[in-house]
Amino acid sequence: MADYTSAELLTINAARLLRDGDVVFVGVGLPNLACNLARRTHAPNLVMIYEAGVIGAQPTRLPLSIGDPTLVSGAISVCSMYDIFALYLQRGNIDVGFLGGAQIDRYGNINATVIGDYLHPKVRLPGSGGSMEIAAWANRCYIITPHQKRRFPEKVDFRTSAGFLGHRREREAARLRGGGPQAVVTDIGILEPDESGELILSALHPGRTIDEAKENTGWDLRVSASLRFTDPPTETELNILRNELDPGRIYLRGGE
Amino acid sequence: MADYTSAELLTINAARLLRDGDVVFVGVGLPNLACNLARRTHAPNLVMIYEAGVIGAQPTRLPLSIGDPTLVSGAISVCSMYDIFALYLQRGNIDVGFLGGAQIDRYGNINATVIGDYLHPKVRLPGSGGSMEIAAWANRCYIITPHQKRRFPEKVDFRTSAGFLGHRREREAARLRGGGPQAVVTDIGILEPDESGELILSALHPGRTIDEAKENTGWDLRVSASLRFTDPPTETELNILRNELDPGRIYLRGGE
Amino acid sequence: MSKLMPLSEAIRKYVHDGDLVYAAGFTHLIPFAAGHEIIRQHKRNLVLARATPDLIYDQMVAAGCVRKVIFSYMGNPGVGSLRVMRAEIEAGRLEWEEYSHFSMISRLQAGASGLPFMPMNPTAAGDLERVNPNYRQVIDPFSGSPVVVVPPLKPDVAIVHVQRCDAEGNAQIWGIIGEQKEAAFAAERVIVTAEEIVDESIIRSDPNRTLIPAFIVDAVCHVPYCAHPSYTQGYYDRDNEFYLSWDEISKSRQKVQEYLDEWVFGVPDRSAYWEKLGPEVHRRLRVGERLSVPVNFGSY
Amino acid sequence: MSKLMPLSEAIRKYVHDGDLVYAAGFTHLIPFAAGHEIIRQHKRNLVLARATPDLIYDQMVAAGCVRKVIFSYMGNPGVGSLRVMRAEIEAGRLEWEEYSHFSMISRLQAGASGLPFMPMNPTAAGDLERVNPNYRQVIDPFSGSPVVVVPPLKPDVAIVHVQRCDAEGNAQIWGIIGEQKEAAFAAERVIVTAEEIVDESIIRSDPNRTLIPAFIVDAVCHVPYCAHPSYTQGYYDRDNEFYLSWDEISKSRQKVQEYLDEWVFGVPDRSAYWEKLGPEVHRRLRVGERLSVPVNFGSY
Repeated sequence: MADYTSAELLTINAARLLRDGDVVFVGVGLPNLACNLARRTHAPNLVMIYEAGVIGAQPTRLPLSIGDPTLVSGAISVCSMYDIFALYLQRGNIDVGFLGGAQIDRYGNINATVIGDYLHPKVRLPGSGGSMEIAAWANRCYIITPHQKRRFPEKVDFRTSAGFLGHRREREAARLRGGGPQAVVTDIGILEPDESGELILSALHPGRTIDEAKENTGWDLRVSASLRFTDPPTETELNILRNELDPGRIYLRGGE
Repeated sequence: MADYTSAELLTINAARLLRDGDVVFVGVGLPNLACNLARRTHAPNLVMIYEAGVIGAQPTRLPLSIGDPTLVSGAISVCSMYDIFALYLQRGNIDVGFLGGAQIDRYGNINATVIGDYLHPKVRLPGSGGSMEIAAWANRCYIITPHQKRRFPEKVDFRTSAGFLGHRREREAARLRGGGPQAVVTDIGILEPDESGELILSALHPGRTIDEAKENTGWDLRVSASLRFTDPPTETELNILRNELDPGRIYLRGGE
Repeated sequence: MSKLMPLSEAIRKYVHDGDLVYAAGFTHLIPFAAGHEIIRQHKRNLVLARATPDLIYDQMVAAGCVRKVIFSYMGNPGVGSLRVMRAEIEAGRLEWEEYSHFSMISRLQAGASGLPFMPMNPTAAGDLERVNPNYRQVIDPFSGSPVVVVPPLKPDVAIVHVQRCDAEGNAQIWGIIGEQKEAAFAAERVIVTAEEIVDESIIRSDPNRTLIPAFIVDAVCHVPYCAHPSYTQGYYDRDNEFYLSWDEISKSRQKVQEYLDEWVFGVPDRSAYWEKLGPEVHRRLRVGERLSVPVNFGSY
Repeated sequence: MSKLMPLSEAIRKYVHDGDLVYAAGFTHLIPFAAGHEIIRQHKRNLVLARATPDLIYDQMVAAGCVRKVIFSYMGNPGVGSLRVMRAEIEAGRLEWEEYSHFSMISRLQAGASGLPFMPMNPTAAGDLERVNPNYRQVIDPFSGSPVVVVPPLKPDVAIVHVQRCDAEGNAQIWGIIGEQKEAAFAAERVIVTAEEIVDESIIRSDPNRTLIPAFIVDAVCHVPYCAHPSYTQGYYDRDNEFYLSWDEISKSRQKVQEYLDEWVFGVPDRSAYWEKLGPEVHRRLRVGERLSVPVNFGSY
């Protein structure tokens, strides 16, 4: 079995969730790498869309921000910020959105706004950006995050973007266009929503244990009856990541 | 005094109503000629905008339609139809709109939709196009029309676009952005709204009479206390029209 | 993945009897060839939507393809009336639904944006709002004043003619851009016809010009001169003479039928139609070159 | 009529204490030079609005120009936090008003369109709607369901950096076009800064690229390299190294002050700033040519 970093593990498992032909709202960092990995393996027709208004980018270097000029030169299309959110996301043209946040709770709701009280925050985070809309309107959402207890509270301090709210029924009642979070990929395993919308442990990465997952989760984590182990990263996947996509190891070095 | 056609008279008097720097929503035909005449005389900084989405056209020939390619080549800007109506007209960026119609009533309301009943029309006209919005949102509107009794009924069969409704108070209550019709230029003279919004005779063209105006108006036309005569077309105005703007006399020949 | 196919195949596959069809273009780029192919294929009970129906809808109505029209200006631009549609409406044989330009285009904007409605400022022209129940009001929660709203328009199929696109359907338009983008995003299915099919690298050299991305496009058809008697900016002129002559033709239903027999049923496709127009028309509609000054996107 | 003037004059004339300022640009074309000039002129009590405040608002907050910020993502894109703004908010010294990206941009769209509000589909992320009273609901009269609406944003002044414009202010942008057009149309006053002032004929060669027409523009300033450390597509690269180093600088208020003293107060204008950056930075940010394939507008 190959040796790999936690970032590589997350990226490879996120890439495997993507399907050929998916139209993906991409963020920088690991989601960007995951999409490019998928394109070079099982999803050559994946379409990458950046919220800066770029469709079908062909970057020749790793972008630091989602508005990097390398995403624009040679792209298929560029449109305004209003259009990328209205015509693409709100219209229902986005299959997959990637999300992250400081806190993810039992029902997949995300906090990227504040730790503590909103008006007198202990920690003021960057805020929603596009995640409020991505979480609501992308057909499927995936979350990539390190598995730490403080990141997985029972309930988020501030609901920046919607998972299943208090129950899958509540999300359905809110008539949101998208299907909500489909998977949370962590360095321990994968959480997926059950029929109630609660995130339960559905997979462990090779060598990880249920106890590790439970210990690092802030609620009483349930385990799927069909718990599986993820396939270890392949040589092909690792080679593409290391040699083609992030040779400088800007994103892949870290444990996060 | 020079000899001139009715169309030349209308065009020249319409041109004189335009001010330097005006941003004008232009239609084809006489309004187009009037704007170009104004630009070549007293209003060199007039900006011409076509509802097809063209700003600052420099046509090298007379366009048949407002979407003619000669309006586009060499224009300053082209935008979508939504933008031309939203960002330009609805936002309040249009100083002047030109309107026409089959019927114009006592309070400057216009019918361009049907003669007779809407569902079972005697005559089905083309309909609003942009005139519903132009009449409501341009700061000032001007109407160019032949002076005929059937065109000036007491009340229009169908209110396609708003003048002063039943009284200036009613237009104000409707909170329309624009100021409504400021003048109706006919081949007999000029009608302008009084303080109640009723169109009254404010000017006669040289040689025309109050009786002619009254006979050709479908309501009891009142006459302004400060009735004036318009200045006759000048040689300069006629020369520009005939030699530069419409040398083929496509629009200027007619009585209309 | 190439979506190239003949126009006849695209119409057969993606335009069905009873569909709400939006053939886009404000004066510019009106896809006449697609309208003619729809006539040739005897499609029936269509609902046709366009701000300005133009001659193409007059012809489709004359050919018996149409149950209903949705429009905001039913004229022959710069000429006068659309005589066939007008006569059918006056005779009570054609349904219609009517808007102003901005409310029509706002419906398309709502459809393209996935919104349940678009607001508009009041126009106080109450008669159209009275006869068309799609005009409704909401109260602006900030000012307490009433605001007019219209619902989304979501065509079953949009037909969009463009100057150039690649085989997948990434499409670029310049000149008057009307409502092509909005129509494509609002519709369930999209047929793109193009003057030129170009390599993806041409498209990628100028991404800001790409108004329609391939992944919302179903069919790509290479149809030079598709827009005649409308025009394609930079490719050929508007045939104003034909717009004037249609005013004569459409005074007589027999002449209209003769026109359809000769120019629609009498030709197999657009290339035959263009040939038939002859060298004098070709010469009259030819345009000289006036190129955009290139911009630098930079290599990063 | 030329509106050309030095940036210092434009800021003096059109940016007043207490103004709501929108310096546009999504990562691309952020008018840093204008922000620095505002700092040099000691403007006070400004309300700054931007979807992504970026470093420029962090610097203006640090310089004491700002009473309040309106934003949707308060981060150093791809790096992390905006430390100055964050500290000021956590300390209760800076007012703020917060949106998601789409509601922020919908506010600008409403402002640009002259609409009393823009609707959005529900997101069910009720907490932001609860803390910000500018999120309201109306009932969709077609479905009976609630719809979220936000009011127009109408800046007192918008500052927009562009690649090229003419002396009157007809402005062309390519690459990421973010919300420049909407900001300009929404604002009462518009300052355009440009990498290049070009002849009107260049603008007229490609009217589809002109996003901002001169008649809504108040001042035109020729400011090459205005956007550094942000970038201008085709002119120079984004200075990612500076974005990373600001994360270090902004850990210490003293270092921030030293930065302002040296790079803002220590230079009279942008050309001195650019000179001061030195040849190595110039070389690092230089970009090669990648031209758009021209299109033909035709001579008609």
